[in-house]
Amino acid sequence: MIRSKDDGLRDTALSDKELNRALASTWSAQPGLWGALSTVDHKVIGRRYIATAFVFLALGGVLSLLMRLQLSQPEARFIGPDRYNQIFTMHGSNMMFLFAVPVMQAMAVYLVPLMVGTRNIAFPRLNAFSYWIYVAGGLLLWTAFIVDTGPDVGWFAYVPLSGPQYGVGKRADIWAQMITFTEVSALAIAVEIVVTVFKQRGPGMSLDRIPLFVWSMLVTSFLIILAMPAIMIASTSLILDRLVGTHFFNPAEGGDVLLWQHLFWFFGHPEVYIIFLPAVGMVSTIVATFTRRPVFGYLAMVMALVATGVLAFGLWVHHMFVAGLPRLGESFFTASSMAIAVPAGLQIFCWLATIWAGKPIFKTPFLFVIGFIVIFVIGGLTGVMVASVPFDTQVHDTYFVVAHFHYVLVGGAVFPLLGAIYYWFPKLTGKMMSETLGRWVFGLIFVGFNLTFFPMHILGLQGMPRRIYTYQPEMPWAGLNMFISLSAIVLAAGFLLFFVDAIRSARSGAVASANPWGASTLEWATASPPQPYNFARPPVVGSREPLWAEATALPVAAGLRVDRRELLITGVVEGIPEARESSVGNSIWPLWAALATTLTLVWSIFSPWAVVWGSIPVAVSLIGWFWPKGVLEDES
Amino acid sequence: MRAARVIALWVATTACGCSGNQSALAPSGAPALHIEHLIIGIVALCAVIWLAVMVVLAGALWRKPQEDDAEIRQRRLTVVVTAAVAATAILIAGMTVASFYTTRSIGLPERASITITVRAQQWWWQVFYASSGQTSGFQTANEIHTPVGQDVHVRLESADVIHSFWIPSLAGKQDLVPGRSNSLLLRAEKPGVYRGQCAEFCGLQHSHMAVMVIAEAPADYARWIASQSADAIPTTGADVAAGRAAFLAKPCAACHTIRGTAANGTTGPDLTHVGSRQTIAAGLVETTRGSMAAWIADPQTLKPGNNMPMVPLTSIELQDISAYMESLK
Amino acid sequence: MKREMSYSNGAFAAAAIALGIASGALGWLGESRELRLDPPVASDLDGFRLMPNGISGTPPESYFALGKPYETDAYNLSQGKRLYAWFGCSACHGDGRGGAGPSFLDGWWLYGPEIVSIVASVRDGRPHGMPAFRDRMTTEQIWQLAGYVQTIGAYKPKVAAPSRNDDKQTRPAENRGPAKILFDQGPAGVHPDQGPSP
Amino acid sequence: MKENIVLDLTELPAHALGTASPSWWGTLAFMLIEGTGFALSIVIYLYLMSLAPRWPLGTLPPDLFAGSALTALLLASLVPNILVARWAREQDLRKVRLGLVVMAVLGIVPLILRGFEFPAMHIKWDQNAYGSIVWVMLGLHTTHILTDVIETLVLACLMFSRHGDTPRRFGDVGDNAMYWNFVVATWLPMYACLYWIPRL
Repeated sequence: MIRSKDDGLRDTALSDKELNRALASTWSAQPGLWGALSTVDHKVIGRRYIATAFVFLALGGVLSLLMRLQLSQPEARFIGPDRYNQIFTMHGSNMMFLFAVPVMQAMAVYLVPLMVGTRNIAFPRLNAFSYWIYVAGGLLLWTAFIVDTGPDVGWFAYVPLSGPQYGVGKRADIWAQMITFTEVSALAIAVEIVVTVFKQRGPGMSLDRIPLFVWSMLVTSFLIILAMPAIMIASTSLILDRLVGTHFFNPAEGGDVLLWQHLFWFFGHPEVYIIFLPAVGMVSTIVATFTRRPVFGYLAMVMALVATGVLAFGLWVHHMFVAGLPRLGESFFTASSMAIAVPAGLQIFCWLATIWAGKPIFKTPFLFVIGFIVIFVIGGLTGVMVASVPFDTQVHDTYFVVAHFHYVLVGGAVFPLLGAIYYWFPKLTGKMMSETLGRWVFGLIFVGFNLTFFPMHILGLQGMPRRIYTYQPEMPWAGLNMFISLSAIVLAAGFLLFFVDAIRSARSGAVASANPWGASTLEWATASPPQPYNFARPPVVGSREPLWAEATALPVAAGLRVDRRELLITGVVEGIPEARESSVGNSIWPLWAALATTLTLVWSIFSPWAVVWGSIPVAVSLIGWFWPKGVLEDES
Repeated sequence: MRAARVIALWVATTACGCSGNQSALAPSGAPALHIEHLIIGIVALCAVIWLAVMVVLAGALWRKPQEDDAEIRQRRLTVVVTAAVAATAILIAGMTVASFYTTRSIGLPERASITITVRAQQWWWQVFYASSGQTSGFQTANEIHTPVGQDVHVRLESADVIHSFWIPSLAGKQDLVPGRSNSLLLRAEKPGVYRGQCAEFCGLQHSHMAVMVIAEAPADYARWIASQSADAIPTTGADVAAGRAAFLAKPCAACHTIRGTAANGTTGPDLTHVGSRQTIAAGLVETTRGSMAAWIADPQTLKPGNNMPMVPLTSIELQDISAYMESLK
Repeated sequence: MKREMSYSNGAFAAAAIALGIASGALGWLGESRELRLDPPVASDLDGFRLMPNGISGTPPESYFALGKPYETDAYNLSQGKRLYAWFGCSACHGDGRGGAGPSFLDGWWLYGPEIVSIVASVRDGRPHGMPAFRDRMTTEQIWQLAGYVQTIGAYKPKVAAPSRNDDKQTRPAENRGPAKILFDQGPAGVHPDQGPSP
Repeated sequence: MKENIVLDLTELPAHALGTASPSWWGTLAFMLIEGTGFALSIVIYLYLMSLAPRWPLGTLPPDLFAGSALTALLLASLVPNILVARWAREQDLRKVRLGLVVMAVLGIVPLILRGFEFPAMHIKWDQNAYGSIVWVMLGLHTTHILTDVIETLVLACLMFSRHGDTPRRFGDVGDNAMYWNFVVATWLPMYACLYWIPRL
């Protein structure tokens, strides 16, 4: 091993005050617009990501209110079928690809580096690129929708309806290309998280001391890495079928329409766990903090996460139980789909045991966790129901399924997420959210959610299919639909109040201390909000709950350079320091690369030649991105 | 339990049928009855599980903290959690087995004596009855007749995109997939009109793609087969004759067939006995002379995006054609 | 906190710029669908003027007011493609390369490539075997079909041109400019059903 | 929170090498993503084959020459590639420069051979589903060769510039060599699938 001479300024040579000043000048972004566009600080990008994802949540919520308006009466004529089909497709695509997955990854982008005690995420420029490409995908989808070219084929875009013959115009292409944008950004973050967790943990943070949220994001990232290539291949095949006349999904020329469903759900089912597992991590974190004790069964919890991740790839056929596949194969998927209830149940029992043993503190984040358990257990149990083939033949593609996946996704992911926002808001902004408003928000959302979605189970069993823009007066569904539409207003009021609280608190909330909840994980060891360099010195970890173990002083390591961006590389298993490593500085090139990629992808909706010509600006921007600029970070 | 009770309440209030049952909770066919038993069993069991979890949650939240020995508590919790996981696994296995036996009891469609082919199109159902004995084969639309108490094999095909054939009161759903052929077993246990509708999103008018299954006594069924396989009945009355002439002269005949006349279009439903069907336009409206006229006059307002064009007709022509359609019993 | 604000301002500015660019790029792409043609508009469309020799002419004003939907709108073109199959056009014109009737792909329009000429051909028929569809199709359908027929033979594929059907393939679909591909390959290409590599 | 210094990092190297380096792990993660993509393309190939009445659909099995020559060439390129990786570990600038030039050439020649593979399939992408999947598989792999060639060329330029002689650059060369091994390794199952399965 070659020790090159490096005589940079070390933190050992500085007083605390000087150290902070030196680190600030090394790690800060430039001021102004240019700085905002070129920053690679994971906290800035993470916050931006979270805010953007919540904007998409609000937009998707408006769409759902439009749907509820149209469905409030039979044969209503507020919205025609053409627009309604766009609206429900947009709602699903927006919530899955622009809100749920990105917001979970965004939380990880912000929190994981802090929780493992490092100074920036691995590959910070890729992180910036991923945000820009995500925004571009979102803008593409929403702009198309505004000009009446929104996709109208459902969020899983089954061929042949989305195919070249029946997916008329550019609407389905917009959907397919939006997939490419969001998957590129999701894959990029997954790689960053994996490498950050593997190589940048604080010294002493062995695998069995990793916080559960970080574990959940690690498993999620692997799910993304293994699942998203399937949807990339599927959407590319779809675009090729539509644009240059390939025959992947054309039965007349040897293709197959069910191939799409296999590819889509091979991604689509793990997608549910990609959304749900981060939420599990959030719940574990919140439960531990508000019961003042470590989550019961750490090892069991980690094993449950991994088991869920593995099983997630063995369930996809349960979305295709009525497509006409062989019955025997379907029975296998019934068993595997039911089996995933075991790790899910295990986690629920561990949380219950933690609460049982502890003394709960009923703050808003914890209220959301209680709501999560109440609602998610229903969603999980209806999941067991739809895993049964005969049961599913009656409820598949009905409002029962609509109710089921909202119980799972809203109950299982959005409730923990809202709790997580209340919980980490002080870290994100340095301000506390309002406890009073928080209770109202929780109450309205909890009541509104159940009143809105529980009756949908009944509608489904009464024969109401999903994705219908209207229904006839002679069907016995009108009363419940009106009830649901009115309840949706309550739910929407809850979310509105949440946004009001968040914006108001960010401006003028009570100032938060470094660790307002008395939590145990490392993100609370630094200021709220943290300095650009996160930690003046990397914390040394000696236990699973470092801040509870060390009540007086934080053990830290010293010896990193402060005149360049430097962080600590540790071993994968034990977290033993291996090297100091530079972390790249701010750069505008990720933005250029994202713009070049956007140009290529949008152009390729119209012409296959876009891939050829578009690759030139992409290559140029990537070379600009990686070309050494002769700064201290290039040294070794 | 809450769920079960609420559902039971709703069954009680709604199952007493409006225009044909369309509910998984009001089964009248053998497969649907088997599935209903499974549904009720699983829902009841799950409701109990949910209640149990809620009781534990409430207990955990409002329990008075006790200063017991941490180690003993830990061991006790471990035992309880392990037992709960084991119970979960056992319940899951039980439900899997129950599900498997229900699948088996539904039976194989291929053994049925009667075979009907349903070919779904955007946004209506084309139905083929094969020739048998004395009667020749024929096609109809959006309405299937079956004899009570007999297994009927429905062959499911699609002409364009994926649709899903679903008569909740008779059986679970099955997709109609282009390039593939699927099968479904129907067996109505008592006479009645069973409504169903497309359950796989298929485009603009997915909402208005209903199908009626009319189960009747075998004798009635045989009579129906005989009348349907015959050509259209001869016209009687001046307005009907004028309507027939207008129908043949106007674009109508380019898309619709009326057996026994020159109208032999194939893109729209066969209208040979349209007057005998309970509804028109795939369950959109009941068959009356007035609804017929409204539909022909402006199909794009009633069912926007469907493939029936608005044919310019004088009001006399419209009345005559409606009268003719109604007469096609 | 000052700096934080400038970040979010920057993000908003960037978002606004990007939104502007995106809307500009997509604005012309609007795909609003008119599912129901008003009867007065339909009868107005029927009243186009044709040159005395039956070749070329002017569509009515209302057609331009609608934005030439039957030539540029993806939904109408795809409806036209359905009608081409449903009304048996392929019996004489094949996949567009002709048969008993003339080809649409050889760059030669007997009555000119204007849409009114094609509408007139479909509606009123032409000598040597082209039947009149006046009594078998509505005005809207005739215009939809005419727009599609014009698209088959376009040398530069229209942005809104239909893609391939889920059928046996006999030639590249309209969105790939089959007329140009087949012309480039000459009358007897080795694989007349193939286009050049993308 | 007060800090309590318990660990001294001053003696640590200033750059993580080999498997310690984040970029090595990042490369591995991207290989996992792309490997999944390749595997799925083979799955689609086999799936379509299982549905087809005969295979290859509507044409003859592909001609072996171009694909086999390319396979042989890719396998041969592993030798200089592994040498480059070793020289990069030894931080031997002169040999690494030479090796990168050789590897650039060994990247460009397969691209030329690939140009003959497409016609050797006897089918175009728009003829049937068999044509579609073989073109996509070939295309997918071609983009990987192409991107690695470009990366090799850029690295070669870097190594001839003043930025060349640092452990960080040598680490990049090592990662690039690993990626080339991946490109070759993924080709082998694809080669077997494209050229030999139709002959079974």
